[in-house]
Amino acid sequence: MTSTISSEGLWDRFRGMLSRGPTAYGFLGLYAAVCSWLLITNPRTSLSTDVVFVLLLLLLLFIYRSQVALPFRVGLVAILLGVIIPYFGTLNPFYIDVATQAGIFVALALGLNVVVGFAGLLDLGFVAFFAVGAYFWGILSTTQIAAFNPAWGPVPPILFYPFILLGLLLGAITGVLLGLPVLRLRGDYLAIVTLGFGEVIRVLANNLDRPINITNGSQGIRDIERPPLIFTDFVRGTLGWQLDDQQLYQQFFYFVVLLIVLVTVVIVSRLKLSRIGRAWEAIREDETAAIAQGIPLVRTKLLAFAVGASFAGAMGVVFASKQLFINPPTFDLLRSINILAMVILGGMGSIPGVILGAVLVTLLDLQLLPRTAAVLRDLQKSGVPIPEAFDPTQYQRLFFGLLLILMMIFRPSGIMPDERHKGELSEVAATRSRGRGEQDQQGGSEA
Amino acid sequence: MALLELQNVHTYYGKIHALKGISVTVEKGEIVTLIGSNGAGKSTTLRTISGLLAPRQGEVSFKGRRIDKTPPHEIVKLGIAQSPEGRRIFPRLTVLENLEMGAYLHSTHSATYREDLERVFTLFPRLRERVAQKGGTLSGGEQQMLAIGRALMTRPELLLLDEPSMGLAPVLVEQIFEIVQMINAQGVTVLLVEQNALQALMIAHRGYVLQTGQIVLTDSAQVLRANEMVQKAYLGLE
Amino acid sequence: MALLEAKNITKTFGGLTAVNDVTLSVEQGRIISVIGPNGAGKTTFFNMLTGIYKPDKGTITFDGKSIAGRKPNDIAALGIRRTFQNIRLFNNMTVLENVLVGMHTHLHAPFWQILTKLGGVQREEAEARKRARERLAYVGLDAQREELAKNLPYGDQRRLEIARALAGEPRLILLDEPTAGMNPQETDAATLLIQRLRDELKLTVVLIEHDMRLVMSISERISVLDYGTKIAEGDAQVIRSNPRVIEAYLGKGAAGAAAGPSVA
Amino acid sequence: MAAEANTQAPLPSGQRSTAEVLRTVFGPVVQLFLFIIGSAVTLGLIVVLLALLQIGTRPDILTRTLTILPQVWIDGMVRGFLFATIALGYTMVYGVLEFINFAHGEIFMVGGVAGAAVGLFLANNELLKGMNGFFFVLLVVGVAMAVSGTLAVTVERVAYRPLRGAPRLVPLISAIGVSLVLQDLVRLMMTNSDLGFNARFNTPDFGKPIRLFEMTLGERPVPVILSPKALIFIVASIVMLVVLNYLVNATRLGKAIRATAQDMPTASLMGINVNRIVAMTFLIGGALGGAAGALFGLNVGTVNPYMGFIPGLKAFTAAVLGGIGNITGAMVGGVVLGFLEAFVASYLSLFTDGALSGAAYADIAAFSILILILIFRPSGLLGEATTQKV
Repeated sequence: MTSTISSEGLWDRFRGMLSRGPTAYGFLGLYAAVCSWLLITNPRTSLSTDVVFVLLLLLLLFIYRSQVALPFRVGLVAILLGVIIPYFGTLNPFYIDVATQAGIFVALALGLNVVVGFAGLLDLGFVAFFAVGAYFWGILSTTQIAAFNPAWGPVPPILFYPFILLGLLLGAITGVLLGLPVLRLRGDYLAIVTLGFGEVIRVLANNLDRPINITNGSQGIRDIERPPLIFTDFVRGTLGWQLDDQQLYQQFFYFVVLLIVLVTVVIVSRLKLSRIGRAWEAIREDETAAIAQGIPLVRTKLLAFAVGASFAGAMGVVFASKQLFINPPTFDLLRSINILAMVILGGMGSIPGVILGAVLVTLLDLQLLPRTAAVLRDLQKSGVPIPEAFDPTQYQRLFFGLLLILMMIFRPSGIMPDERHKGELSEVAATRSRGRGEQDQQGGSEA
Repeated sequence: MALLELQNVHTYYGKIHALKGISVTVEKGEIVTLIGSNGAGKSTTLRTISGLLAPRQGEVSFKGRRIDKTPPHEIVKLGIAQSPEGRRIFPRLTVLENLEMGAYLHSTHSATYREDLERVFTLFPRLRERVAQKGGTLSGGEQQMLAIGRALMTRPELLLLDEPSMGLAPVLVEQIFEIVQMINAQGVTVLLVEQNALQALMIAHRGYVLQTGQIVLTDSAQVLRANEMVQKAYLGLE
Repeated sequence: MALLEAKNITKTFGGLTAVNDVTLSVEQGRIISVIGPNGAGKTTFFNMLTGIYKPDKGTITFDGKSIAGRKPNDIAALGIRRTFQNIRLFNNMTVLENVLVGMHTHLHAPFWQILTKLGGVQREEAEARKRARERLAYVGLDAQREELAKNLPYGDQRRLEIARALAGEPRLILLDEPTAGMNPQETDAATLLIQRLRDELKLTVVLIEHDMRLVMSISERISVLDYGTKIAEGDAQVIRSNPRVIEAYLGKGAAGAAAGPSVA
Repeated sequence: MAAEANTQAPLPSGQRSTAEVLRTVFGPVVQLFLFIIGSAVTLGLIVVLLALLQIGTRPDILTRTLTILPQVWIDGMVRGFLFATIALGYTMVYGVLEFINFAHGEIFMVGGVAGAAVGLFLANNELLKGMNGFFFVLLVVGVAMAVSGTLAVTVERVAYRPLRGAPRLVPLISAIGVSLVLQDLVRLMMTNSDLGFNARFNTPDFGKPIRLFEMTLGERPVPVILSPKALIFIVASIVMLVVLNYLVNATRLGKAIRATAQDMPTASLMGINVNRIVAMTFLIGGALGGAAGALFGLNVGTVNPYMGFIPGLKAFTAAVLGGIGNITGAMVGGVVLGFLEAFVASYLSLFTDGALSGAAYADIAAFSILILILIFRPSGLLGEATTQKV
């Protein structure tokens, strides 16, 4: 007993040293320097590089949690995200792609977090808004546009930038259109209806090649335009970096995504602390009491839907342009659940938590599973009895499913929970194995 | 040996320490009342006895048998019935079906079932008038009668009554307390939790006063009625 | 003219008439009580006043405007606020935030201001916090403002519900069993608070209550509901001696003693 | 008071007469048949009307509409009973725990796979050829019920029971997790066995399709065919529905289930072991889902690990359509939805002259119905309107 207490004390003191005072500056600086040096001197894709890359991302978390001066923290993060990772990206394109993907999902997860975490509306079809944005740019920037009028040609690629805003708007409109009819529904009904909506969008994408070919059906849309790079001359000429187009585009999308993520974080955290955020929270807590305070239920929920969906719509445009190719299976239910898993893993309602969740799930998807698959293949070769057909990259459902179940049972509030949700969900443990309904039932009929 | 005995019982709701070492005894044939303000732990005590909550520490025994780890449906079989707080009628079952649920452990074909039913209808003639009505459509007073009747259908030796007068019109409160006395006269031991301390102490033999999860006073009902602190805090007498 | 006027309102739920042709008018600055046995339709009546149910028949006017069938949030915005029989706080929000939510209809900073933190939004927010703390201080909860609502003791939760209702700067406040589950001491404190609401804040109060001591001591007028119908109306004296009320509600023993503690 | 009591009708006894039992058991079945006939007739009239509207531009449309109508009816019945049997599982669990057992579609799928495994085993051991068809169906359905029932109980124990009392979304998310895990676990097992991803459902020869009658429309006679497998499906479903109705409405277990559904802690105060009742509910719902899966596989001919998802979703829609928590409602909802889908699937292509694929838009139709129902009649066709208590 006593030993654990003193070791805890030691651990706390150790953590304190790393997060406060001069030791913290030294620790964070050294950590950043070592990781960066390791990455840049050894950029080959390998297990060790994976580890260093993850450690570098973890550093961001440490910086967030530390209590050193704000300018130092901001500066360090800016160097890491703005210089180290992009530079490393020119040496090894794989990792910057991982970072870009992670960024896309961070924005999506933050959007879903507004709906699920803030307003408490479980949306299982969130990817539909992402699809709408992606198809929007996909159709209008390619020859698919001829479906509407044979005389029309694709929009000029430079319009990519305003189209991000249009995607935002379109996402919001779609969110409102879906929300209008269904937001009167109770929580679990809403979940199923949104799931149905997600499926409907996918089925439409799959079938709207007839009678007029709008989405090109299951073939998907190819050769989606990327915006012209306006800074090519600057990079190649002034800076003298000899990067090919592919590398330039990677850098470009990395920074676009980073920018959108930053804007998203600012917007989401301001909303959270405003009268709107409080209204969402009140609705999540008790709809009847909220409406009795004069909060218009449907309008407030619609706003959550619209805000959440708008991020997805904007990211859809970026995603389509980055991938060059989209097809219906990209936007299936699994993707929605993927994003939901990010929100839940990180902690519903908690902005840093959701960012962490999104990064972790993306890493799991893009790094951990393939890496495990490689390890398993090696084991199979050396004669360990693992079923031939078992390839972890093929069993994402299994892993996400397990993740969801285990999180719900053992840590329903997520890794970095929002204080509120923590309270709400810690009651799970308390009421476990006893009958339900202690709080929610009343007898009597004051009819 | 006491019929029911609680020794140093500690019960928690999650992290909240609701009962902080409560010891209560109830002898056969008594009416014992627990009084105290909201949140003092009165209902928690009853729920701990009936098994809806498990004590983290301490012992509950009934007729000499430990029951603190027994699930509620087993405790009912031993002869403890509870009329829960808020009455908790099955709203979509009829009055008769609600009573049948009370007799779940006994066969509805047996003669004793008919006797039990007759006893309930004699105590509560109103229920006989409403046998076919859905529980949810009864008035508050009728629901309370049904809740007590349903508990009696389990043929209890000990009846736990949780706030039977809550939210009832004054006229009904009197009736309910009279009936509790009648039930007791028929040989059923009663442990009564009441907000309406005055009425409860009028019919009880003994009482316990709870404050924030602890028993601060226990004595015969008569003595408690005369106690200055009780008068001031719970009886509204100045 | 009366501040609130409910005329001949009726509500049925699938064949069961919960409120039957009830008329009630409340003048500015009064404390009015609605009493009656459980299931008599009192809460249903409140729910119609606050827009949760739409009356099947009848009219409700508040301050000259018809409100029957309007949405609860619109009615709240007009200046009718309420508390609930089973306390309904935002349990996982702090005490202060609960009151801030109560102010929702008085905060108007537009969306773009919230996103940009430009314009008057920060001033409005600071002002709201100040006012919220005043409300909390009024009911005596300012010290607990950072606690989660669910961690408050029962009596404080009831007071917080009142503070939240006050935050909407209502003209009429409806209290649904404000002293349910309170011991006599707490009840006395609550009685005092209700009187202060009227005397100091010039509020009009309608309450549903079972505690006859409270009802008889502070209400200027009492309406008695039984089986959804209004069976009597008048001041405490009239109600106490009304044979129908005695039969349906008070009981012979309690009627005489309703002024003081009842001894059966 | 005493005098009042004496004027009462004779003391009601706890026993029900046989007639009463028969009424509670078969009443819903009769109601179900009324809905079947109602949907068939209504939808039939609608398509005929639509055909008449188009007759000016396409003279053969009425004949073509009428030609396929009986077949669409049969298809509607099969789909309807499919949804109904799965929907029962949703509705029972919802009734007791008030939560959507999202994984129920996978329980259905497991039943189908278990059935296919039995078929494969019999075929591998040369037992299938001479086997009596009736016995085969009994065996396959029995195994599927046992496997799916056990699985459902296990899932409840592992993934739902620890979450009882948590906010509503918590068990729902856990259920989504279970659903994903089951899909991939079964895939893993299937691809590593002789079944393969798309497993054939081996059956003995059930004989030729039954020619119900022939219609003479235009020049040539059109036979109306009912495949024996579809017939098995319909008959087996009806038997299951009747048995379930008896179980829930006329037995002590059913009474306990209803009480547990309404108020769990209070039910335990009546001496009901609520954990056992919840497990029983999952067992019954799971077994029904498993049976539906086996019958479905048998009818369609193949099974795969993802086949439960869409029918599961539709069945949920059916449960909501009928009024979730209401057993008769689930059956009615299933049948109505089945008919609707069959009509959309068959007639959409016909009326749009092939421009829109009926099969794809049947899904959209189902979800649109779900949304419409929830908006305009949230308590479903047979659900009781529940007013919120404040």
